[in-house]
Amino acid sequence: MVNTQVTLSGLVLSNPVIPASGTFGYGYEFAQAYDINCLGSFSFKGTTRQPRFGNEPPRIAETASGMLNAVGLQNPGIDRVISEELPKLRRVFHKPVVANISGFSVDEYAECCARIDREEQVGLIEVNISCPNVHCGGMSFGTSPESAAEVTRAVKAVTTKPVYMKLSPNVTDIAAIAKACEDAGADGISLINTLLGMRIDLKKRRPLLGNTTGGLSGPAVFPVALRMVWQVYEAVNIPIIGMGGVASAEDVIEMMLAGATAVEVGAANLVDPFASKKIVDGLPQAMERLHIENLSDIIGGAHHG
Amino acid sequence: MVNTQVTLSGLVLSNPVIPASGTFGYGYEFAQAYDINCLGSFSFKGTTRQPRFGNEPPRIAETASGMLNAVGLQNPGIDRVISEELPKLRRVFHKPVVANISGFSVDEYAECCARIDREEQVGLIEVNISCPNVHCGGMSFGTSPESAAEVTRAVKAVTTKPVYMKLSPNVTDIAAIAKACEDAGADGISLINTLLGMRIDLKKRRPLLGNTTGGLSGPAVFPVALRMVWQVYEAVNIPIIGMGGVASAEDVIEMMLAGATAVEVGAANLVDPFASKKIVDGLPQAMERLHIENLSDIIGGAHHG
Amino acid sequence: MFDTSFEILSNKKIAQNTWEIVLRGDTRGIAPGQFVNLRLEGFYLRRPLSVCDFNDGTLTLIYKVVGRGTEALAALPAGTALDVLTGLGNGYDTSVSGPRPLLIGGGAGVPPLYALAKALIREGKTPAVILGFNSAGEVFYEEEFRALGTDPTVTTADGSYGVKGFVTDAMELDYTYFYTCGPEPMLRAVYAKSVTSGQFSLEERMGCGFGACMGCTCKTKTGHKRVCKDGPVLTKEELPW
Amino acid sequence: MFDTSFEILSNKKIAQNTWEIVLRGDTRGIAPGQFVNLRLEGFYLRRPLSVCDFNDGTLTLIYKVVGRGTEALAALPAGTALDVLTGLGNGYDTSVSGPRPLLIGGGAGVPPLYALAKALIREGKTPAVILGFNSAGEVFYEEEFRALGTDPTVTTADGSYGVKGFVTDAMELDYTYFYTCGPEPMLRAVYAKSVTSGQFSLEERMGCGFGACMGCTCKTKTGHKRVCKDGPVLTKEELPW
Repeated sequence: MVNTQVTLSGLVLSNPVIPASGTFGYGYEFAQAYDINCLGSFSFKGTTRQPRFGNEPPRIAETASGMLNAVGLQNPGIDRVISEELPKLRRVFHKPVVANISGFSVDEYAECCARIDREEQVGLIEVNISCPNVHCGGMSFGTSPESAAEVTRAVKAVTTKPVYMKLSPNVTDIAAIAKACEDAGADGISLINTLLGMRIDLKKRRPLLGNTTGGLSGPAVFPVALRMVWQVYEAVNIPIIGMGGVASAEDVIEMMLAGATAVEVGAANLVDPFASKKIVDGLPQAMERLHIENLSDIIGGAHHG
Repeated sequence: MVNTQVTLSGLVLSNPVIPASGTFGYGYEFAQAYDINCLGSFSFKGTTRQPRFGNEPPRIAETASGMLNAVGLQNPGIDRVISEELPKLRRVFHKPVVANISGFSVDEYAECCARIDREEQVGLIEVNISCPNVHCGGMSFGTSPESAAEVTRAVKAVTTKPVYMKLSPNVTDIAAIAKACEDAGADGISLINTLLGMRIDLKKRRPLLGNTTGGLSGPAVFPVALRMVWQVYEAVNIPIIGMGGVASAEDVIEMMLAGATAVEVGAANLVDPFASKKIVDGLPQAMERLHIENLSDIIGGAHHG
Repeated sequence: MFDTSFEILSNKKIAQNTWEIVLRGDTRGIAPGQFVNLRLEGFYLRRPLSVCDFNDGTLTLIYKVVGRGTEALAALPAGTALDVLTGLGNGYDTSVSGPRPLLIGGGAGVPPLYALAKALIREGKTPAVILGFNSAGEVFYEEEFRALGTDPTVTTADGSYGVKGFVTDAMELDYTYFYTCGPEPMLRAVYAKSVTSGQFSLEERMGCGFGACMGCTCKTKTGHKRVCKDGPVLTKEELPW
Repeated sequence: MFDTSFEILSNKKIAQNTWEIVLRGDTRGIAPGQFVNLRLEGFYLRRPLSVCDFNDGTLTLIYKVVGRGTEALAALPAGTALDVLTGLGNGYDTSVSGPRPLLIGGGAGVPPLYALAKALIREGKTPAVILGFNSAGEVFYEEEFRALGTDPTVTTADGSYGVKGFVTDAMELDYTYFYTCGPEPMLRAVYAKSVTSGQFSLEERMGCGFGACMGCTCKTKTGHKRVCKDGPVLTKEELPW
């Protein structure tokens, strides 16, 4: 019997598989397809203080082994998430959930995190300082160590639950930003958000996405994500949630060998609604094939070989 | 009859297709497969002052819709390139060639560029300040506007031919670096070099590449490359050679609509030795389908629609 | 939502750039106006196609060849297995149609009206049908609609077949309700000219096709709607046109 | 180098994790010790496989199923078309073999020695053959070598078949030259024990397979060599072991 359990800052997960924010809504669509309690946890749709429509269409474009999205943080706002979404979620998901919070100012991050911190269902707060699809805010907080640290400090001052800062890969030195978050009190690091990309409509000779650029995800970005998890693992001593193109149990293991304690699954959920379940189901077999008894033993294993 | 001609800083190319440095050697292997004079030009293997073996194996890994390489600038050194490779090349390629030069110090860049500048076969110098696979130098020059400008100034001071700075995509603000190169006198910008990535060997639980990390190329990176060409086009007024995952005539057109005057084809040459020729051959048909008469008319066309 | 494997029974060109594919598999939970989402080898995103016809064991879809994905689909021979998500989206509500509903389809928007026409006829209603195309070479399914017992009016923009003009030029009919599917300019023209309530089937680039990614959200009078999950069929009253 | 389309005639398991694939197509310019480079749908890089056997219209390759790529290859049915680059690499030089060359293959290194044995026999030479495997279940092509008129010695590391031990344990033979292919530790052991000159077929992860990318360079006594283009066969004198 293999053991898939991992622990994120005291939060025990039965397995490291966490559907990524923005690819799993608030869970209901997937709960209709399968019992989502098989998951380690899941990270709900990025939530802001105000309700947001997001960007103009088209918001989706296809790429080789991946996709671009420019949804732009569409969400019902923190009030309705707390009053409507969380109670609905409670009926289909009985484990602590990862609350993904976005903002456009340090104050907004702090206010939303403080409010979501009080919700019993929330096990961990993932602070998105890396959304590439919103203007003024979002990614800009994640592109300098100073602003990343500022958001971290503000959120940590008003919360009690583990705070994981979700970083952008669109930077020169991801390790420096992760280190700044750690020094500012972050409990963990979550990475990578999407790589900024674009496509052009050849017939219209205009950008394909309504927002011009969008975030690249899918297997195309997996090697970049893996490299950044590797670099951050070398730079910090707090746990890492690794993500970016993960599509199989083997990918989860590769991410963990690079340094991830848990692993988010993103775009894969969109092309196969059963993807996260299949990955959870496939883990024991993959572990046996690779002679892994305790999954938590391999975290960062490729650094010391 | 469509017209595929483009001009790079006065250098007229019969078409915009240029095999990228490091994927075309010094041309002979391909000249055995087809007449490489059908190409607009080609960019030869990155050349340094000293001969280099490069990195320990393995140097290659596969990824979804792409590959990692960590060759590490293996090359025979500038002396032998001038005394042996260029004379051999002259027999199979009768157009001006793009000389790709790398270095580990500002002096080395200047010295090698000055020497290659004097070679009649060279039509354009592509200064690689973005190789991700060498330590001390290489990419580090391409990750700050100041050092990129410093190399540019040093090279421009000792050369007469057009100088294109080849930039790294592993940065927070590619436009700022391109602008710094332009301000320092660069005649053009070449981008993107590879994205830094890695893979782990699950059985050995160690990085798959001898160099730990490597450069990601192939269709996986195309949307990132396209976005950066777009951003640089908005920031500078000098021509751009766009590259990154280009695999078809349509991809060439998409790159040009984003702002590229010419387009390099990289990894595609490695999986299909005839790829660049097929792209050249496919351009007229793709242009007709998209109602393009003069290819040079569409450069940056998606910016003003 | 079901994830099912279908087998291609036939896959043939039926008009200019237009192909009909017939699949064998589990068709439970498929309704008129819904769509299915096909996975194609070598392409990351699935391809959503509206349901044209279905019975106990077969499913018929019609698609335009417009890019590499649909080119690849058109090249698949009979016998190929396809991974298909079925039961996606809200289909047409036939209960509100009244006795003489009008069905208005344009180009690639024609197929879902075929399954709808069958359902309405089964309910004892008498649908009138208008099918709009650009030109004669693109016309398809006129005979199939006729075989159902309807008398379709075909329009072509260039007048090379049927009534010259747009579908709205043929809308001078007495109807109790309408259902329409086609390109957005056509839908807006139908909206403007319609005298009854009706239902519109919308199209948008989709990520997942089952409501998770918010990739296809549109604004309506009753809030933000996901075309894939809350739609693709929306009522005239919801549209902010 | 030729870019050719081959058709799969057969593709079957012949030992533990070991498959033999027979292809029909243009085999011009293929020589013993060379390799071909296969394109597989869904995988970016080609898969290099050494030439096991060939005649005017067919090409036989043997491969170990070790990952997703070779799993996908093993799943391809007869009739599938494959894009193959042929004529890659420098093969074995048979002119220097003398009358009694020794052929030493280990595991996935056995196949190229088969085409070599045929060529040597055609030249009137009498090759001796040692084939090394881990265990009985992995043994393949013993009968095929026997059918050529050779008398292969088979070794298994666990002694479950033939001589217990490594290929070097069976090298106590009188030979004029040697040719070897197999995992590097085996090649180094052969190098150390050999008493004549010989040729080694090397393996390295390749990018292109035709000398362009410098992905598979190795150091030799005569400079840097590309395994794919200057090799895969190198002489004992070149190796810096």
